[in-house]
Amino acid sequence: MELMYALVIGTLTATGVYLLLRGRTFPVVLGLTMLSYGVNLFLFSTGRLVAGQQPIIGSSDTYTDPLPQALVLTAIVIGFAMTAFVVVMSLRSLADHGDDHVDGSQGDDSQAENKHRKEGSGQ
Amino acid sequence: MLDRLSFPQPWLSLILFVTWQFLSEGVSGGSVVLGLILAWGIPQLTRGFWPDTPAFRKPGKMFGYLAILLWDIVVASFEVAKLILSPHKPQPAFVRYPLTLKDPMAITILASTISLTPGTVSADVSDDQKILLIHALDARTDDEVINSIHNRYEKPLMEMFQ
Amino acid sequence: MSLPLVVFLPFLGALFAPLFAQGGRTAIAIASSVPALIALAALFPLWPEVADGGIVLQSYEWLPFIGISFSFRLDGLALLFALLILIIGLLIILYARYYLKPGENVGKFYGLLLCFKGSMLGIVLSGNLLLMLIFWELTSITSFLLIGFWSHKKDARRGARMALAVTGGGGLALLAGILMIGNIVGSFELDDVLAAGDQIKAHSLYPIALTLVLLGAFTKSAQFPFHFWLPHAMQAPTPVSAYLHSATMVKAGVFLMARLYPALAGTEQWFYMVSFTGMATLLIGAYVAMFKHDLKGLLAYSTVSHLGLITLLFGMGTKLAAVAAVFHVINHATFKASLFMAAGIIDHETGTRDMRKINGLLRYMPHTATLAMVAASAMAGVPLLNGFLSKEMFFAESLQLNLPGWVAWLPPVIATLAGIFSVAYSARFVHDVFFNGKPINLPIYPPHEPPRYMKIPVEILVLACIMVGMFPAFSVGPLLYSASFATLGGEVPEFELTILHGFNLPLLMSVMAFVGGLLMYSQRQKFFDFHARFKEIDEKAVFESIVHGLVDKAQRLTAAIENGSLQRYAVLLVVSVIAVAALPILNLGLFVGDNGLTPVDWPTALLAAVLILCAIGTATVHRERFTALVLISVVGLVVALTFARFSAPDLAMTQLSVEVVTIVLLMLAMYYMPSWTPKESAGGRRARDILIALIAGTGMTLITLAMLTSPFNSISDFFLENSKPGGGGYNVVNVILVDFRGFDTLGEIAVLAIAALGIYAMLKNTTLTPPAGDAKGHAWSRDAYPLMLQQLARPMLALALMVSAYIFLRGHNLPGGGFIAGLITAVALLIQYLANGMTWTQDRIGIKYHNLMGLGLMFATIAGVGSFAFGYPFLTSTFAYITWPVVGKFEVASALVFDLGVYLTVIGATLLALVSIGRLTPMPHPAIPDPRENS
Amino acid sequence: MSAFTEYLLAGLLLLGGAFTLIGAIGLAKLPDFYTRLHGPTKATTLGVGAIMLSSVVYFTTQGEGLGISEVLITVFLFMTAPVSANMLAKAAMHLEVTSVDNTRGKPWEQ
Amino acid sequence: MMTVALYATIAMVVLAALLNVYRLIKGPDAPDRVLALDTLYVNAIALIILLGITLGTRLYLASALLIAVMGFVGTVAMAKYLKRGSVIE
Amino acid sequence: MNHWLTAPILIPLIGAIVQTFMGYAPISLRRTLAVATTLLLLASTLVLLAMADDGSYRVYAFGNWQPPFGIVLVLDRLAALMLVITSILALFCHLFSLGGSDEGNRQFHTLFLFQLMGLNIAFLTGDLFNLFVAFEVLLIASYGLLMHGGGTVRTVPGLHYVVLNLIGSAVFLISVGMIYSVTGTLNMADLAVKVREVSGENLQIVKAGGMMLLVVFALKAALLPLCFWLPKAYATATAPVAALFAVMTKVGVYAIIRVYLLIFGDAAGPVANLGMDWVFPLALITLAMGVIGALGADNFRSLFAWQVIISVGTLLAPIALGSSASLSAALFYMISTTWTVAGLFLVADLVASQRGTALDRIVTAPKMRHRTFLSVLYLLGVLAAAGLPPLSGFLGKVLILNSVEPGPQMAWLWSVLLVGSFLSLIVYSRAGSIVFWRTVDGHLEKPESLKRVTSLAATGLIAMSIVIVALASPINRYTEATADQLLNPESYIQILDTTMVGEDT
Ligand code: NA
Ligand code: NA
Repeated sequence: MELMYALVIGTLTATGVYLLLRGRTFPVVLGLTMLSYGVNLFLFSTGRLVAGQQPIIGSSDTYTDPLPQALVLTAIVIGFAMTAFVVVMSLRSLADHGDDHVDGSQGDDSQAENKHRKEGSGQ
Repeated sequence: MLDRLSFPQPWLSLILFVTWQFLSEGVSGGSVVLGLILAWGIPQLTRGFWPDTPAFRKPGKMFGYLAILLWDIVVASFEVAKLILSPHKPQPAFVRYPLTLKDPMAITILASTISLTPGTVSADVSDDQKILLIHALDARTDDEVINSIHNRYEKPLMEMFQ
Repeated sequence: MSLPLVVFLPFLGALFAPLFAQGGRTAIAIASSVPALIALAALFPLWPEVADGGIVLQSYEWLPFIGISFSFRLDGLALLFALLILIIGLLIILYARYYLKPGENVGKFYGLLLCFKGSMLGIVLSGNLLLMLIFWELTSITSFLLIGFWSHKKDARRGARMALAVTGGGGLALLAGILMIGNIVGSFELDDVLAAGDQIKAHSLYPIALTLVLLGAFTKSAQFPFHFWLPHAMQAPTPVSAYLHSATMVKAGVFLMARLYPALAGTEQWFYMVSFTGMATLLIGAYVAMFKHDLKGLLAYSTVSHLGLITLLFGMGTKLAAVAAVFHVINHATFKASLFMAAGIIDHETGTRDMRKINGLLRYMPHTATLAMVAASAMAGVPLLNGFLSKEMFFAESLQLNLPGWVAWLPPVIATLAGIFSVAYSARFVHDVFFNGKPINLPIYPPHEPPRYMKIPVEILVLACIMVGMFPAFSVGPLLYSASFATLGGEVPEFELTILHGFNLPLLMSVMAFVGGLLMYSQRQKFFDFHARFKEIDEKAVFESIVHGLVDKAQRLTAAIENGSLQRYAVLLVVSVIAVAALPILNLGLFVGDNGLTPVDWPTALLAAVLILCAIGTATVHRERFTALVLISVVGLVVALTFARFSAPDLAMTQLSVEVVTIVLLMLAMYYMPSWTPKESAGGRRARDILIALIAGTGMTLITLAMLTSPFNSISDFFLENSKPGGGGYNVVNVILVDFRGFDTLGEIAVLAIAALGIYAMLKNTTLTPPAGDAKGHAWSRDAYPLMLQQLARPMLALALMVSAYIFLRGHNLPGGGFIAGLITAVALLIQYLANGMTWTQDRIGIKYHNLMGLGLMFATIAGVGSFAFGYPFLTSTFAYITWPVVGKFEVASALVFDLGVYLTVIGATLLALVSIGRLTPMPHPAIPDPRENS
Repeated sequence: MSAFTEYLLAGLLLLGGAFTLIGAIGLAKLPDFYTRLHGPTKATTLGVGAIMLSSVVYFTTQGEGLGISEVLITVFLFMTAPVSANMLAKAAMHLEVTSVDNTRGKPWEQ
Repeated sequence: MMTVALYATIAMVVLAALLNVYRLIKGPDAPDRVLALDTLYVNAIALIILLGITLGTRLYLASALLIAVMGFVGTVAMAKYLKRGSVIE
Repeated sequence: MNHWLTAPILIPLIGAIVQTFMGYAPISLRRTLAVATTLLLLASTLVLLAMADDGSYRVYAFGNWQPPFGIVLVLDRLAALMLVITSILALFCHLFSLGGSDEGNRQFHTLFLFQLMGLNIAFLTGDLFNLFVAFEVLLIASYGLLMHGGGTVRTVPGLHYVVLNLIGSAVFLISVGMIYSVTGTLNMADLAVKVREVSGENLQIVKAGGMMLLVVFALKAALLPLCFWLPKAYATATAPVAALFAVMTKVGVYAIIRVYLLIFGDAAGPVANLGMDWVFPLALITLAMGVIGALGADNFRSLFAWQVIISVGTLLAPIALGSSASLSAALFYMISTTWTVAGLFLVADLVASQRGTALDRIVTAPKMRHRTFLSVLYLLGVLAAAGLPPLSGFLGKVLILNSVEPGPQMAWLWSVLLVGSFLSLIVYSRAGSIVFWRTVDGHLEKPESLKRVTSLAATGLIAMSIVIVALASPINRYTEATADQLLNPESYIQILDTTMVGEDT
């Protein structure tokens, strides 16, 4: 079970990282989401894997570690807020540049550079 | 003012009260009190979202309707299962069902019923709410579908909602 | 107190003098003189103490932890320099009064001049090396500002920057050197350092420290190869040139050598570095001076040359040479300052400094001409003038050097050669300016004598040249003695200050220099032709092009590295993580801990396979955005099931509800985005990214495996034990969230609220035009509010509210809680938006989401602050069991108030964020009016 | 647990599982989107309904008292599934997702 | 017997989920995928109930209830996006 | 338990909640309340500074739960110092914003106060996961602030900043998970105890986790090669935001000091001084990169943004050396550089407001109306930034130079630092001479007079470099004591024995 679980986390990390490194905001958002799935599962599993030992007092004889669960819950909520924010940022970037490239224009670095330089000091 | 304290949608309140009892593990003094509070409070909070309360005349008939529906689900399920598992190629059809019902809620219940009974799915309601487009998985003729729906479901609904 | 007073008065003056600018140039000149006059008055009584080598030390603690103290120290050397600074400073103030034109910013000028004077006095009077360094750098900065005084002139700006770069940079080297010396000696107090000469010279860091200190000295004193800044500093107003760049600041370098002479001199390193630098500077300066057509240029290179001479003298290492060096400092300051002033007068009166235009001025300004000719003679080393005396001493010393073989000839030959040049350029200064026919195309014609008082400073200085030249022992003898005493740390050698030492070799050298110089000047055209063959280097242009080149390279390098590509930055980040974790993970390898592996059950395995498949699928088809979104939703769903599978019902619920809201969020966003990602990464980059991803994934796999199979103990037993008795709840996760670690949750809901506010603010004035149809070219449907959805939305709202109440209330004891309940409510309201549209729904929701969030945060905070009243810390929870008729026994927990805060914040934040996106389109796009809509 | 309950439970479970599976087979096997749309209604209606029922029976007989919140789950599914199907069908028709040739009365051909 | 039936049921539901994933990946059209996702959500309800029965606890029921109440919203949002573009207008 | 410890968190929190409700109140009222909040915060942090100066640790256990179980705030000298640095900075930035940069949207003050709350939590918390939460609070607020001000220039740098930090947050969580999975605890003091007992394969997990955490902090601190998000983000942010962000990198530095001295300090056995051999060279390279970036900068704001990076390198090099003297020196320098660079960002904005379309670009432009005033501010600011006498930066730099023992490290640190200063000198004199001296007579409409409040705020921050010199002795005494306290984690660990309210002692 542990190996399988580890593979799941590895896959989520790998796909998350790959997507993060793409050039458009949408796959980056997907990558962040994927990575946070992996992270949440990982953090969750630091309490080790057990079935049927939910930390509700009285529901079982032994209980799994409740702390990682609480941490993951916090992490999920924060992750949600962050995802929402980054999605909106990509919309804003889309609105500002008419393109959803992470660098603001069609990935033409030099052009982007020039544009920044010109606008950099403008408001 | 008194209006503010009443139950604006008694049926909704009743449903909510019953739902609460379902959710609570067993009926108790506490669950009744809380159920009452919620059954009163939630319709108050959400009344703005019901611009036109459905014209619900004979709610008693709903129980019979549900019984028919459950039975039909079971029966039809087996028929459809057979259809899926058999190599026989089905004869799908889009059927235009002329609606007699006027109340939007009634139409929705009818459309849902049609979707829940295996073999038919409500695909669309026309803009003027006169035609219900149904997709049937295996239908020889349109009339067969139209008649069975009309007699089995729309009639009871008309009684309830007229 | 008197010494600090001497130093700080000018600074005080700098603050107040500009206030007199309104009163005209005379007023401010008088005001600016006050500090110097007070300072002279303050120093006068101290003379007896230092005359015979005594030291006046006035020390105040300042920053002992750095080693800096307000330590001021007066000895002969310091006094000599202080007098030069103060007296010449006074003359400059008077001179500048007439030099500056009425419209100029005299307040700034005198203010800066006084700042400079204070800094310079600080250098010479500091009894602490670090304190001296502070003043040292201050002179660089004030000099920068003074050179750039006429900031509209390009050359002035460039000259200023170059001077700052060289002298400020040298100052940094000096700082390093001083810190090393301080490190060696254990103190920065001058007394300690001077006493520790042997210790310093024996230390292994001595060569480095010496080099660094000398770098400071050489740059400041314009020694070769750092001499180039000085001529360009002549862009400053002439009073500044006269004061800073001939009489005082450039002497700071030689002062430093004199100051640290006992501590650093007397070694071979010192000898070679100092004397050879001095020799080179002496020669080069004298040579170049000859060819300058600019009056101030000639004087500047002459200054360079004389500074080289002084340096060479210090480098020789003999005591008499050091005395001669000190002597020449005085002499050079007097004649060169007067020459600069004369040059300034000529510039002032003719409008040019070009010697090719300026001719025969004797006729027009005989008084000035006389003064200048005397001063120039002093510069040339004509007997009976001060320059002659120190030069004689120099020649004598150049013969005394104990050098092997032919090298022994080098100093006297170079000395004589430099003497020849020196006579030649002095002759040029006299002849080319005051004789040599008639002026050519002077901007101001005819030139006149300057105002009476403008000449007074020159007269005084020229008088000094003569006095010293004729009555050396009487005029400067005592001062020179005490200064030499201080320089040498006692043991002043016998020296005789007479007009003539008799006929000896030095005199012969002088004669040779004189004859040779005049001969050379008479044959000047040949030399000019010869010199003209070499292309003249404009150091300023070189400096500018170096700086420009640096800037340009830096820009290119920066643009190449910081190229604005998120992909690069992300790769750097991910690779950094991999790099630092690689070694431990490699050590770990495929490690399985003591707990071993538990058996796999195949339903779980199949679901894991689904997850892996869909995750890889998402990465594979990500360019097809909608499909990727559906696939990743499956991943999210399986993650939720995983939580359920491994005993985390709360997490499963949280994950599920967040998942749904996220899908809505992404669908909202997708509307505006292209539905297709263009293929743009080159194959190589994709391969690289896949490799990075695989490494990262493998690393996580190995860590997870090792971690999951290893036994461990955590603090969680405490939570399990105390959840009910201490927190009043059976659901330990919830109790952790609202109680044990409630503060985390407070932060978490703050994050939600802030995110929503940020989103709202970010989209407030943004509009996005959505595409007219989907990627395949279908125009959007006109059916905005589907009937069935609309009808379902109504009961669902009531029912979902009920469910959320249920989830909320049970949360403390069973899976659930404020967060999940909040999301259910938010989703129920979202359904209304989906079914009925923005305006319709907004009209029916009575409360602004901002306020809802605020309310939520308020509840959570109040729940926390409430415990203050009972003397308990923030967020201390309490609960009680109450029994009511009918209702029976139920629990009231303060944590519920906190959870209510969570609930409200979640609703407010989620809806504010999502609705803000929904609002992005300026107008609702062509939707048919809804016939069913009757409200 | 009495034998009857056990048989009942087993029967309900297997029924639910079977119909869930059949629905999925339908989804996988049926020829076009509109026919496939029928598959999930099997999973939702009879399949999940039967499983819910088994859960009710199971926990009731386990002596945990009458727990009937599963019924609510079914009710919610019954309320929402038709709307999902309706929305999807509308989307498919709008996108002109094709149906098998022998379909009668294709709305986009009229 | 009950256990066997339970595991058989789990097997069937998981198999059903796999078939749904097959449809989800295969498509061919977006509505197919969404339909498959929607069905997966319903399967998840079944799985959670079955997990509860296996573990003998009702603690997971609320998760199933949650899917029943909220799960369709994702489907609706996706469907509305496909058809109308604007999900909230 | 001393409720004062919560003041730096609760004051901005309550202030922010009030602002949330007041979205539509008149701006003058919102400003008054917001600045009053910041003032109150400043007062509270000064109280805490006075308390912390006795050298003891003050613990505040949320919910009255004994550490390591509950979350604790721990006030020590370092925390108090960071709080004061931040609140003074915040006050001036906040004042500056009243000049009009808070307009545009109604969320500015709310976000600003939340930002302060996040920062203060980060400085006070004694819990590793709570530190994560604090980071998230301050980051999300900073995202919002970064985007404040409209226009399109900020979007892309903002997006980069957000995405990189999200990756950073993910890595943070993984690291915390790894460390928890071995030690089973989150309280930093408890971690310090538990980490010493780790052995075997677990050691590798802790090492990997610790190193990954270092990367996260290095990202926040903008250490090379993780610093490239910073220049454009800071250079495009609204002035008070950019100025406030001067402390954002210091949070990363703070976290490194806190975590790596306490948990992975000298006493941590096999994981002692984890990662510090990476930090030292990277810090020097960062410094060099900062100088190169500054050389290439073509406007004031990006110049000062690179100065932020220079500061980071200058700070982290001595911290990596880890001696008491070098830590103290770094802290001293931190105080100076944070305020100075922030002040320079404000000056840049004032300059930009006076030069028409040239803004703060390093090009010739019409003469400014308040050229003398601004050039004096600039001069003082860059002197302090470049570490030239007689301002605070010089003292900091001398302390740093003096703190390193002779050896190769000294050679490296001295050369990089001094050559860096030399190049800074060239950069700043060039930029200043072009902007302030090289003017043309353009037909620019008479530029508006500077607002009093913005001038005051900028002057205030720049003047802090003089105040620091004036107070150098007490400040140094404090930083020395702080360094000693930091190097003695054993006393920090004692916080685990704190008695709770209502408990018998
Ligand atoms: Na049907
Ligand atoms: Na001439």
